[in-house]
Amino acid sequence: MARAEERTTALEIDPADARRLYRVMALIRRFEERTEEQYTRARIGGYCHLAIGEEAAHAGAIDPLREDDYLFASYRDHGTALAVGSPTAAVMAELFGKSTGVAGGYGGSMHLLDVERHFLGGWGIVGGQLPIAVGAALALDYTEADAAVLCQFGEAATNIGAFHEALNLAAIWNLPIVFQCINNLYGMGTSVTQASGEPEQWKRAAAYGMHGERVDGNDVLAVREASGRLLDQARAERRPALLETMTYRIRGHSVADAGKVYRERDEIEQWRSRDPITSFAQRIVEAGLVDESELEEMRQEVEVEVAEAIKEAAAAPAPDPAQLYAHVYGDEARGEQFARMDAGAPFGEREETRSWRT
Amino acid sequence: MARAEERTTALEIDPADARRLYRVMALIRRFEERTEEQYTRARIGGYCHLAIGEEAAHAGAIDPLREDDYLFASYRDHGTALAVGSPTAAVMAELFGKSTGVAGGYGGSMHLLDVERHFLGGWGIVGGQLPIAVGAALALDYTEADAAVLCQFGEAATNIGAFHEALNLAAIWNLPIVFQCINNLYGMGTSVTQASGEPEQWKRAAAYGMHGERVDGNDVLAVREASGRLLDQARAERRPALLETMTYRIRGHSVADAGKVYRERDEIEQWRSRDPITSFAQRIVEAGLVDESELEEMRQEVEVEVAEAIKEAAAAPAPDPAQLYAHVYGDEARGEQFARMDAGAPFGEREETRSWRT
Amino acid sequence: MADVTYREALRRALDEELERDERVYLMGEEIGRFEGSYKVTAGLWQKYGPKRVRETPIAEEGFVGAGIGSAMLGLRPVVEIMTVNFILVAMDMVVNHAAKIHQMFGGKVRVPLVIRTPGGAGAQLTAQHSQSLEVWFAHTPGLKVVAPSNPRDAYGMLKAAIRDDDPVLFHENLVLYNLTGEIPDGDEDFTVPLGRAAVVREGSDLTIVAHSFTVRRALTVADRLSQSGVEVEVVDLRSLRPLDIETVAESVRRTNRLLIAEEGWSTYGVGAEIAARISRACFDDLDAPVERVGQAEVSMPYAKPLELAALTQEEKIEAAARSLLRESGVL
Amino acid sequence: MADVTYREALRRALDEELERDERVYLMGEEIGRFEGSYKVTAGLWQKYGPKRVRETPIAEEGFVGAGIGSAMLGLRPVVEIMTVNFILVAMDMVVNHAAKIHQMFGGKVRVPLVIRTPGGAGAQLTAQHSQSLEVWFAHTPGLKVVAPSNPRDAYGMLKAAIRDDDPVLFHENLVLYNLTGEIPDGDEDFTVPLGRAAVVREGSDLTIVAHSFTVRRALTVADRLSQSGVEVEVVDLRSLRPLDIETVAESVRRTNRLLIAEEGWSTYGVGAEIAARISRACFDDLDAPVERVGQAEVSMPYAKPLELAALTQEEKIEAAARSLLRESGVL
Ligand SMILES: Cc1ncc(C[n+]2csc(CCOP(=O)(O)OP(=O)(O)O)c2C)c(N)n1
Ligand SMILES: Cc1ncc(C[n+]2csc(CCOP(=O)(O)OP(=O)(O)O)c2C)c(N)n1
Ligand SMILES: [Mg+2]
Ligand SMILES: [Mg+2]
Repeated sequence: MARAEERTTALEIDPADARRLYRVMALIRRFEERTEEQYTRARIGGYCHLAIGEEAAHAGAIDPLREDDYLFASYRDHGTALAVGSPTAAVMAELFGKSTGVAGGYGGSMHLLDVERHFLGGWGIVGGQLPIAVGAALALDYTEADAAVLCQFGEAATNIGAFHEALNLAAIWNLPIVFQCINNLYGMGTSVTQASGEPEQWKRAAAYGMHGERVDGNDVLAVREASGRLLDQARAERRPALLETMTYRIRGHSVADAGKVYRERDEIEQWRSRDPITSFAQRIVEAGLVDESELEEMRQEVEVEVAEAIKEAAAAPAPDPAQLYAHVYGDEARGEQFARMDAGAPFGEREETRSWRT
Repeated sequence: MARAEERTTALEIDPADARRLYRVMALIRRFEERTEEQYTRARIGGYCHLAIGEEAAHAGAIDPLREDDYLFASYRDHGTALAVGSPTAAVMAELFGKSTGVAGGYGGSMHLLDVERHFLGGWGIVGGQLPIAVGAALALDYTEADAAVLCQFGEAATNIGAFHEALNLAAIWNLPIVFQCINNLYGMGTSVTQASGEPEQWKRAAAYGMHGERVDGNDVLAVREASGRLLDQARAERRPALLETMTYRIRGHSVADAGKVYRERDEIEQWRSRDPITSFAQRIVEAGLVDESELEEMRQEVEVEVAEAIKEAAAAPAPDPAQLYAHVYGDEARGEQFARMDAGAPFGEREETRSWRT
Repeated sequence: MADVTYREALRRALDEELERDERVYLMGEEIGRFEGSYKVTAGLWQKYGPKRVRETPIAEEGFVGAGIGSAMLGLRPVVEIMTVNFILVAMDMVVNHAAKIHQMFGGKVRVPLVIRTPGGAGAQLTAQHSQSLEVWFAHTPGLKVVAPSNPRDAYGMLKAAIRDDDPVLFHENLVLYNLTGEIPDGDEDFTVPLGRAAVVREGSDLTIVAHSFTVRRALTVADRLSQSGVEVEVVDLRSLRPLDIETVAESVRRTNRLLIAEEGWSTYGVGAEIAARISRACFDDLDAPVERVGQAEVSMPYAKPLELAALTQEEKIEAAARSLLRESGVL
Repeated sequence: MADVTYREALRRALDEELERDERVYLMGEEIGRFEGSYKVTAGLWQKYGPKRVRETPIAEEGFVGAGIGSAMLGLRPVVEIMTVNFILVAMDMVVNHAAKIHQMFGGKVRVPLVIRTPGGAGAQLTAQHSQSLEVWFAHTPGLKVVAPSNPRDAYGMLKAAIRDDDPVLFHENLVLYNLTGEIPDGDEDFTVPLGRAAVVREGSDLTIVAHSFTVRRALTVADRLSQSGVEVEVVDLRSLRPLDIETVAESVRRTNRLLIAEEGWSTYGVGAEIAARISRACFDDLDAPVERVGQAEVSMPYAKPLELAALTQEEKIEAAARSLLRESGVL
């Protein structure tokens, strides 16, 4: 049970790593800023939860994932999707509710996914993805795959029963899973100290005989190191772990919340000054891994990438209402069973010809 | 966070205490033996969970309760009811499903209660009573009562979400409640080490910043001391606690289970030799608090008491089927609202005169 | 009479009941400082403090249970579940516990608990945040279930629910919160009894039965049909358990036609029960079979055109009404 | 053909599917060493080991979720919930997750999960252990819900459910486990398709519709009425979602009378949907209103006389049938 809040000191990464990590964080940031703007322009609907300020926690944890690993997230999943490499345009198209979106427009902001890249979703019920991620780890173990699951969730999710049951199951079954608690200090307007009897979430792992640790979630390298190490351990030794990454959401809970009633201005400012992207930029420039012009170039790139994504999303077709019933049942071959209950069926919902008159 | 498995050394009780504790344990034992017999004679139905072997855990924990305190239990609640002082005949009558039973025959073995003595039930969903007990503690705190709640449950109940949520709420709200985990090593056929990532349940309190401790649950004085101390602390300081009492159920999970497939004979025998009643008897006799003849007298007393209870229960009237709808809604005054949906109502269930023909 | 929103009507009922009875307290996520996710409890935390307006962690099973336990000891908790979708993690407390306690324990202990929670859809909240599950609770003996459609009923029924000695599931609706209407002023003992439907528009050609937000839709449809010379009577169920079927039956005896509209899925939905009872009670009065219209039987999709296609829109209700009227020779 | 119990039919289906497909595994409380609370999985842990027959702690939300996650990765879990009463702590996983995944994620991922669970009452298990909640699941798009009433259907439908690519709620019944009947021998690919009702007894005077254990009761009642010269047709729904209403309608077109019997509460119950659909589909065929009979609308009490008074006993079904037949001039 180690508590490791210290910064990784030496920069044991190569320039390619540095560039990749910077670029993905810059992409998330820009994507989220433009998303907020598109939301206010009503091109995006529903709930919309931004990851601004939490880029290092997403990018750092996801970077060590291998092709065979699996990833789960909460509704605050834009950063997750971008970090795992889902096409920016398809992510934006999903927010726009277009058929070119990652979930064909059926899911929206909270329910991104990318089956090809083993990202199995953004989920909307607090804590709900944890048992499901445990099941994915069970399947990996069942098939003796050399792979692990990374499951992200907020610190407020640790107070719900599903968290407890999921961690206990992972522990007793020795499943290959890393639970990443993205502690941004608040669940909506409720602070972690108000909601959790033990506010240091990593310590709760002990209740399952599980390894827990905490890292600075605004230090992308610290997150990456811990995530990589714990995923390795999960794959090789079938030992699950709880990784708490300390960060802050700069914006409100969702686009609808200003995020100011329940937080002091000072606190927000202080965290703003610890921006995960600018601090990382400074470190890698100082270490001579990249120079400022390369960073600028990447910022330009992501600017264009996001702008293109918006353009594509705006131009893409909306799903056809005729497809409303398309995916209710997976077994399309046996859809015939269901057709008889559907709208238009002789004994089904409305609109049909009246059997009682004919 | 203290681990206290040591026996209380000096016998700091007076003869009256010794007699009271012995008598209640002897009563529970005899009650359960006769209950088993009555069950096989089909005078008791449904599920029936015996407390044989666990008498000290019940009697010791409940003994320090004051009049204003409240008590909750699981379905394994016969010992709870007897320890809190519910009339033996009314408890037996409930098992017989008679209208003189503690719940008028509506509850049965799993749902005993005694509102007068603040025993708020026997509950059937594993873990379900914990959040409810927290609510009782909340009410005590709300009304600034100098009182606390004792909530009993099995060790297998610690793996369900309700346990986690309940302990967390009690911790953050500083509620006057003692959670008594009666660890009898098995939840049905599943051992505690198989089911719990951390099998020492008292340690799980740390996940809520709560005090936890473990005592020998077959040592009625150790249980009584810990329960009394923790209840005091709950009343005076509004600090909840988790008390784990280590014991064993000598019989199967319920009367329908022989309890042998999943346990070694040796294990059962070993625990049988640590019988909580005979070991207590030996101690108090050795300490000169009571003599053997007094014990024998008490055994005779409880023998008669249980026999009388059976006789009374057998003779008591069953509830009147006409009372089937009696307690569905509490607000009898406004029952009129519901009468219109009930059986016999003009637009209700069956049996009425047909409005469509008249 | 004051013109207020549905939200304000609820807030005022809570305020007055908190004021009136010390035993009443509120509990739920974000209902304090944050003022409620939908701002129903605005200002109450400031006014009554954290004891009477208790903010909770995300632990619905836990705090619904805590509400039950405190009610058993005589308090009168009003628990907010942020939206009905989240009550799924607390079903055990609502149905296995709250609903059963009074009878299971032989009438020895009561549970004067109110659970307020909004259902409904229409803001692209997608599958996990767009449900209307009130029929599940209406199926459960031991619970009372109400679903007011306007500020006056919201105000009067919430007060009645808080004063009621049984557990009440108080079904609100996300789309209704901004609706305005009159509520009585200065009568703090004004209540609307649970268990009574209301005829909210009179008409002779067709009865439309609805509850919650769909009542508003039904009224719109009635106005539209009126322009085609058809007079629709609209019955607002208001209460699903107890169910006031006589009021519906009386209406159908006058109009001889019934259409049931609901926001949720109609298969095994609220309308099924109404249709079953009315088909029987009005067997000789019906000129055409009872018709139902509800949400498309899908998990609510995100994209706006799909969502619109799934919702129980006015267009669908109107089409169903017209078709029913045509079939039975009125149109 | 072999004569086996309902329990053994289920066990055999599980055994054969475990044998056939490596991806199939079982999960639940006490299903291993203990052989299942109702012994449905007897011998399978010994035969297939703890990986294929996974014992769980008491954590229904957790292990139903684990079933879902493993199904998303291609396994085919069969999860046992000891009795349906305990599914209340897992409703969120069943309804907010399993049912919605395929559509919410745009059809990109499937959930081939089976949840087996018995409902029913009659052994004095009291309020928290005596429920029949299948109607809740039948109300939920994305789920399939079946409720076989005999060993052959139990055997064939469980195999079909395991081979189905959607989440299936497989409703069993405590009282049915000991019922015996024939199942096909040696045909390991025998399945009974989900979504088809069956006429299990032919008759011309009255149709009784039921599912699960109540089908047995209906057959008994039919035999009794036969002695009064009345021939009852019994339709076994078998599947609640999809619902095969045509088979019911065809029967009612022949008999002109319908009684629905169910073990659960009838208000907002399964019968409400059947009554609503048949009252419409057979509007001109019905000689009397559709009648329903179900459990008394109470939390099941413990005492035997109360329990008997609450259950949907043969006597109640028969009385309802006779009254319906009398009203429409047959008796
Ligand atoms: C069971 C449940 N209850 C309530 C909600 C409403 N809700 C959505 S997000 C949220 C806060 C979650 O906070 P946290 O887990 O810390 O994640 P963060 O939003 O900070 O990323 C709440 C209460 C929900 N989605 N599910
Ligand atoms: C939610 C739920 N799941 C399953 C059950 C079935 N069940 C009843 S008792 C029990 C074992 C509980 O063991 P434990 O908590 O250790 O208490 P003990 O019986 O040993 O006193 C189980 C699985 C239940 N009642 N509730
Ligand atoms: Mg948070
Ligand atoms: Mg135990």
